[in-house]
Amino acid sequence: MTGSALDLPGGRRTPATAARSRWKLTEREFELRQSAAATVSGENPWRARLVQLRRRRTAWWSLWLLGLSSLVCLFAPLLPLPSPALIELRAPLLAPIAPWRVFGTFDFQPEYWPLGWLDRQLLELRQFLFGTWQSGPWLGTDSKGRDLLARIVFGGRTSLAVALAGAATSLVIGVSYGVIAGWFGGRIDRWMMRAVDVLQSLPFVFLVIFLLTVLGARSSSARESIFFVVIGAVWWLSMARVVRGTVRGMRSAAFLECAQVLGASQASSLVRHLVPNVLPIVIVYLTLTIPSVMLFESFLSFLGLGVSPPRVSWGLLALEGAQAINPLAIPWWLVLFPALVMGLTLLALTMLGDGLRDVLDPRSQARPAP
Amino acid sequence: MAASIPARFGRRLAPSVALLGVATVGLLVVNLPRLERADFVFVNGAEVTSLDPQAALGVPEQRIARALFECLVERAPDGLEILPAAAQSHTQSADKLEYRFQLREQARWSNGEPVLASDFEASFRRMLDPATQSPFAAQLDVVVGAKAYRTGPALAGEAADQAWSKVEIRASGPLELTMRLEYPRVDFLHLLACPQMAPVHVASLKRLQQDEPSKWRRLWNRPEHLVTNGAFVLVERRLNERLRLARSSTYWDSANVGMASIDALSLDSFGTALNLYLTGEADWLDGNVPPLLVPTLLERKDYQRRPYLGTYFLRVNTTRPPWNDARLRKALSLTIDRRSICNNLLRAGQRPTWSLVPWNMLGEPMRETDYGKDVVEAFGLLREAGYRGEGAKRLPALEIHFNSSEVHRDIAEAVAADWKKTMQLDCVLVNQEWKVYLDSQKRLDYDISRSSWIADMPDALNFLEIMVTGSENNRTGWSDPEYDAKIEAARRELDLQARKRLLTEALDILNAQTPVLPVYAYVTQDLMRPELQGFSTNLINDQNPKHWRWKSGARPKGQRGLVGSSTAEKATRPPKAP
Amino acid sequence: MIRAALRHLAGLVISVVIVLAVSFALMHAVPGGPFDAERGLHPEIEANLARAYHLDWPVWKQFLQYIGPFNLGPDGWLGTGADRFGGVLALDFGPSLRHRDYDVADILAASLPVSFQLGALALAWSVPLGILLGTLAAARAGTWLDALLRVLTTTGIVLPGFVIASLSLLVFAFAWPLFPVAGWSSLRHMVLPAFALGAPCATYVARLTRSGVLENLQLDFVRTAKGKGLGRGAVIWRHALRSALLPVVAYLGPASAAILTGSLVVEKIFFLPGAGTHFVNSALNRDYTLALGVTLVYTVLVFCLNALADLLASFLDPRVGGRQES
Amino acid sequence: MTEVLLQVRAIGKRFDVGAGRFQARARASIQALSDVDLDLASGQALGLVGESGSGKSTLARILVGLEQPSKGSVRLDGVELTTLSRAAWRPFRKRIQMVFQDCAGSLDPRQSVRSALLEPYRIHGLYSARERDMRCMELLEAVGLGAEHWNRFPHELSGGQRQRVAIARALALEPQILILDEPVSALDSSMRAQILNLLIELKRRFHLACLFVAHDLFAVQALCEHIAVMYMGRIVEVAPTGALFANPLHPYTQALLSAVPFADPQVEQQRRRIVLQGEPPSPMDLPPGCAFAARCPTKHSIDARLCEGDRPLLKGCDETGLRQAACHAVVTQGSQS
Repeated sequence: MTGSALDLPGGRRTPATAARSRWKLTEREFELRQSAAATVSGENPWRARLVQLRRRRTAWWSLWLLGLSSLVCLFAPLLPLPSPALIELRAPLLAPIAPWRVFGTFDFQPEYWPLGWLDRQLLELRQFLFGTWQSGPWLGTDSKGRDLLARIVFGGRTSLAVALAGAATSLVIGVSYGVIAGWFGGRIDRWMMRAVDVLQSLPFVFLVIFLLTVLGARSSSARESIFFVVIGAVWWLSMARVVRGTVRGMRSAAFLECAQVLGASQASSLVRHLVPNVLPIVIVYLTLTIPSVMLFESFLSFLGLGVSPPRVSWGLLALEGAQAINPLAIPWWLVLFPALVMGLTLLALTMLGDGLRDVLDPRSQARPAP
Repeated sequence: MAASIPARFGRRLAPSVALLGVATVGLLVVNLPRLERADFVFVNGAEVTSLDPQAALGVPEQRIARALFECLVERAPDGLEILPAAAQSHTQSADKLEYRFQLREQARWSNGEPVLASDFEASFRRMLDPATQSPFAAQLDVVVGAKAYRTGPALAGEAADQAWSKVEIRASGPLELTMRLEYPRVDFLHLLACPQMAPVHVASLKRLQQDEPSKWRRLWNRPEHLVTNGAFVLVERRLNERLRLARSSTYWDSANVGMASIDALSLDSFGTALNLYLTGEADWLDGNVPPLLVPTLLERKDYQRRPYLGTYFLRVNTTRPPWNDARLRKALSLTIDRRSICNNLLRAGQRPTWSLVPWNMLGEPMRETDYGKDVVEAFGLLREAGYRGEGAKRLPALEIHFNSSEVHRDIAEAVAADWKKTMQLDCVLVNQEWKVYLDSQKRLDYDISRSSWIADMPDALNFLEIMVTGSENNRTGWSDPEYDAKIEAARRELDLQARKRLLTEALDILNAQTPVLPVYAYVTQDLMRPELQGFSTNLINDQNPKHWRWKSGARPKGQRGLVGSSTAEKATRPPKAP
Repeated sequence: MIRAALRHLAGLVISVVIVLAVSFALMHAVPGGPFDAERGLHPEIEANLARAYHLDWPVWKQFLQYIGPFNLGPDGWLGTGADRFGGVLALDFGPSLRHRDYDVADILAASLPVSFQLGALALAWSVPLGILLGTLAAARAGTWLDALLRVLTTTGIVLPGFVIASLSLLVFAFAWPLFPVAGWSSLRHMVLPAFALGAPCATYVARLTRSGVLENLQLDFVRTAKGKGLGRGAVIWRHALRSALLPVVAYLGPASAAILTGSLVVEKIFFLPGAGTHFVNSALNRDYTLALGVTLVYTVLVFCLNALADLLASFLDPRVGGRQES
Repeated sequence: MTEVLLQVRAIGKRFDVGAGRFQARARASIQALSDVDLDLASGQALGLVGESGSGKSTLARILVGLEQPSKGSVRLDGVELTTLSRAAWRPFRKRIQMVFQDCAGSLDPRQSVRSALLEPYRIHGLYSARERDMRCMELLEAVGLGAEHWNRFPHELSGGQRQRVAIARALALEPQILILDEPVSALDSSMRAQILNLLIELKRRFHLACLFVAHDLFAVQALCEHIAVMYMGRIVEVAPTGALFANPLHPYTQALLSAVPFADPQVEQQRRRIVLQGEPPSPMDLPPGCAFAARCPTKHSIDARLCEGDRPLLKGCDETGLRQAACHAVVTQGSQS
């Protein structure tokens, strides 16, 4: 090897351009190769994870369950359910009646809180499809005669929306904060993390009460939207920590330096390389954030700072149920069903989070899946 | 890192040691002395803000003040009559301006000192003193010189005595107290029967102030310092848990006090209170039963309901167009289906009311109309005002404010539904945290705001007074000089018939103008052991714990929970005299 | 070590100052004052009260007076004569504006031990049980026992505290009257609250332990131990569990914070005279001094608990302790 | 002589260590590079060899702007590079590129080969979409990969394949200068030979000027016309490859060379092994004299005080000036030879 490789200076006679022209492909050659390349599809890391996720049955079922319940909640006005806001004081506290005994009635009255445009359209479609038919009190009714099933479905909307919005807010704040701290490092990082420490030791109930009262006092209808500001403002802290840690670990990664040598700007390497690589851990974290946001919402309901009536949320329903428990009268369905639905959803989210962590967490990639 | 052997050993043991430590410390850190179950345990609602009767603002505070202190006069347990209390008798001058009270010779403070007229004088002086910041000081404005004294500068020493000499509250003898009014008031004795008019032992207060100059304000109503003249003494106070009262051995009528000890639980959650009651750990609870439970409770013998001098009403912000138009306000009032709210929502026997003064206090017949007709009448008013029929204007959306509570929310929802149905009026429900709600009411920053008024004296004037121009309780922006004049006249009117007429006329004005939309009249709801006797049944639910007693042999004992062993006699031991 | 302690202390001081300033500003920005009530106060009396508590001052001045042992007003913080308020720096939190017979310090002294006891009991049962269940689940990973424990331990996380409390009340106080429904005076009173409060913590610890042990079982030194012929049980208890406990210990800081927050719910349901109640009520009542006092104490507490958990973790793990912070 | 493309003059680099939370100023600093001069001529390869920690990688990183030198200058066609901002660097990226040692880390795990190769064009906005694809395909072919790797992701490639992709990407902008930072040291030996052959071929075909950083002489020997040897942040010897192997001047070079195993067992047996005694000095506290003095086997043959007290400078040792060494002993030798 030594002899042949040790070229004398005379060996590099060929001008650069000439050398390159020899490597030029013709159109035909290129197309041939392109079609050859098309036959081989690399295993996209994302798709690979999806396949791995599918192998974890609980996580996969959880995903389906969540998707299904989100769909149900999203299209709630379309379903032939009784109105969740219609107070029927003549028939309060009906115990659940099995569908095979009372399948449905023709009593539907469209009484809701002010609905958005999309929901109004869905409601019209529902009335067109089902007329005044509505399902029976399959899960019973509450103390004001409102159908529990409908309330759970519509409450799910609020809860999921609050949870998603809260998680999204925490995502935006947490990721940008963490990326900035991790990316710039040094003194900026130190001070930013110190700030997080301080904020984390701040008892945030005040923050919540403050924001809910000050902001909620003015615009009543925007209360739900205040929720996610508040919740995001509280929950971004640990997200920021996690992201910062990941970014710090990745900051010296060779492929970022490569990008710099190739001439990429800071912003572009951030967007092109850092964010996609931080994303998995963020997703894992997100699935774990959503349950805690939902629990927090129920905690706020407990303090009387939850969603404003006549809207409902799962937290509010669970609270109503918990408060209805006393040794004299036990309307078990009021606590059982909301707790069950909430529990199942959170369970599914946690399971999904677990599955995603196994699949996405770079730490676990090294070892084979058990 | 080379760890020495002990360090490694420690590391292995550390978690278990830490946890054990946490557990033991946790168990040892607080050992609440157990109390023998009191004779009588009741749920008193939120923690009392103060034991100082001159600061006794709410119902819980007033109950405790009643037990600890005795006023000059008191109300009969089941009526409006005035009975002697700390004063064994009283006389009025012919012009009804001067009152003389004869105190009891045998009355003693809990430290053994006699209850003297000078104590009452000092106590009233303390109440009027601006430094005391008593919220009730203004109630004595009718006494000659009182207003000048309470609004004057805070003085000390000679100058203060000088100023006080102008106030006509005087100990005219060791056991004789004289008070002189600026104008006669028919309800003056009722006022004096209110718990905030109870005396405190100013002399011991002053002593404490000398001994503990920095902390006396918060020390004087601790069990070891509080000197009382009522049927009970304070034995123990656990913040946010309970007040333990015991029969006072120095009370002049101690032989007739029924309960040896009473516990007042500082508990405002109905669910927990009900749990305690049902497991025998509480003997009485009152308050707002969740409507959900009412049907269940109605079947129980120990669930009692009585009329209560309280009105639930909605304030209308009369400064905001178009609601400055009385016809529209009237229409709002007419289209509330009160009967449905009472029967379907509240269900505990609350009465629909169209008047701010509840329960026919003025003898006016309760208005019994049918909702259908009312709605038609409302349509007429709307048409008149141009909001119905040809070219009608559209009513702007309303914001209904209420403080966070399920019942308030339900009522607001029901009212909103009624208005939507009848007047096509869109309502936005605004759920506000309590203080924010109060603030927006105070600043007139609302359209409709849920309110209620509970009388502290069984008198219609007490309700009507709040709507007077400039009253801190008006909060609607409404003002009517004629109404003000009638109320002012009624205040000074001694003839009961004429007074009633004046008040009725004022009420008519109010009803015509409708700055408030009355909804229903309150009932008290009590869960109480049937064996309890001496329970007051007056309209303002003014309980005097002195009269409570168990039917013979019915005293509950040995209920599970709360039973301790060691400190059995502590509960009944009277505090030592200093 | 000393430098680390100093650093913690500096962080604490900064946190406290920021927390106090923010809470003070927030509270005064929220509408409504401590003396607002359904029954309105006579304007003169209201002004009188405001003057007595210096609520008529600008907020910054009130804050300075609250913080400092200096005297900004003619008579100190509280009105007349010797009855003045020293300020936080003098460790005087002032009088409560609502519980007017008490100083904030009195209230804290009365209520914190209860909360502390409750929290300690909750931790004392939940952490060992969580570790036990987690280890058990890991040892029997993949079996029905694991699945059962997994469902069980997730339930504790997904149910709101008040649901757990109400259900346990329903079962163990009414349906099967083992324990009293409310109150705080004997060990039996403490069982249900400690259970309701500790349940989420136990489940979380169990999950942490399970994943930690499973992870460790695949590590080299554990395999070596196995290779040496140690039994599976011994391997798990002596080797895998020990290092798996690190995340659990690290979780203790946040856990204590969560327990402090959760005690708010439990105290309310079981009628316990703890500090959690004040936390919400003081804010709702605009009891400025009490609210600030409670906030201050909770901030210090949370901070110290986190620091303590750090310390414990570094004590347990030579790697953490030996590593210099970069 | 061919034109000098890249001129490195008097580059020094200090790293501050121990700047903590409470110390604004560093407690100590490491002298990673001091007074390094290099010239890189077009189409020529220079090998830079030294122990790990000798500062060679730092130098490479300075050349592509990943580090700022503490002093000295790097000029490309007379333009000073060290003071350029990240944005101002961009036009020069097309002329100078780098291949990293860590072939696993230098590719983004979430980027396919195709998008990794497209990235340089995207950054610099060159060519149309189709042309980019075409060029990438050419590049792939140039580094010996086929169309079947087009859509693969890094985790599906072997180490050698990854390094090929990295090389292809570095060549995408058709640079004149390629900095190779230990491109083969992470590979196993068969891979290493393949990649080296590829580099030799590419260098010739693309007429590249290379700086080949490596820790063993053997690797650079095949590719480079010249070799520079570094010790403790200094260049101790520069020589044409053949001359260096035939007659190493600096004692350190001799020691290095003696450690290279020869394929011929006879030669191998007869060879004198120089085993260095002692530890290299701490980079935080370099001696005033020759950094190698403490370990130098020849030191005792000359004036030890000179070696320990006076830092030897890099001096020309033959008539052409192509051979340079920094050793007090060598200077005397050189004058004799």
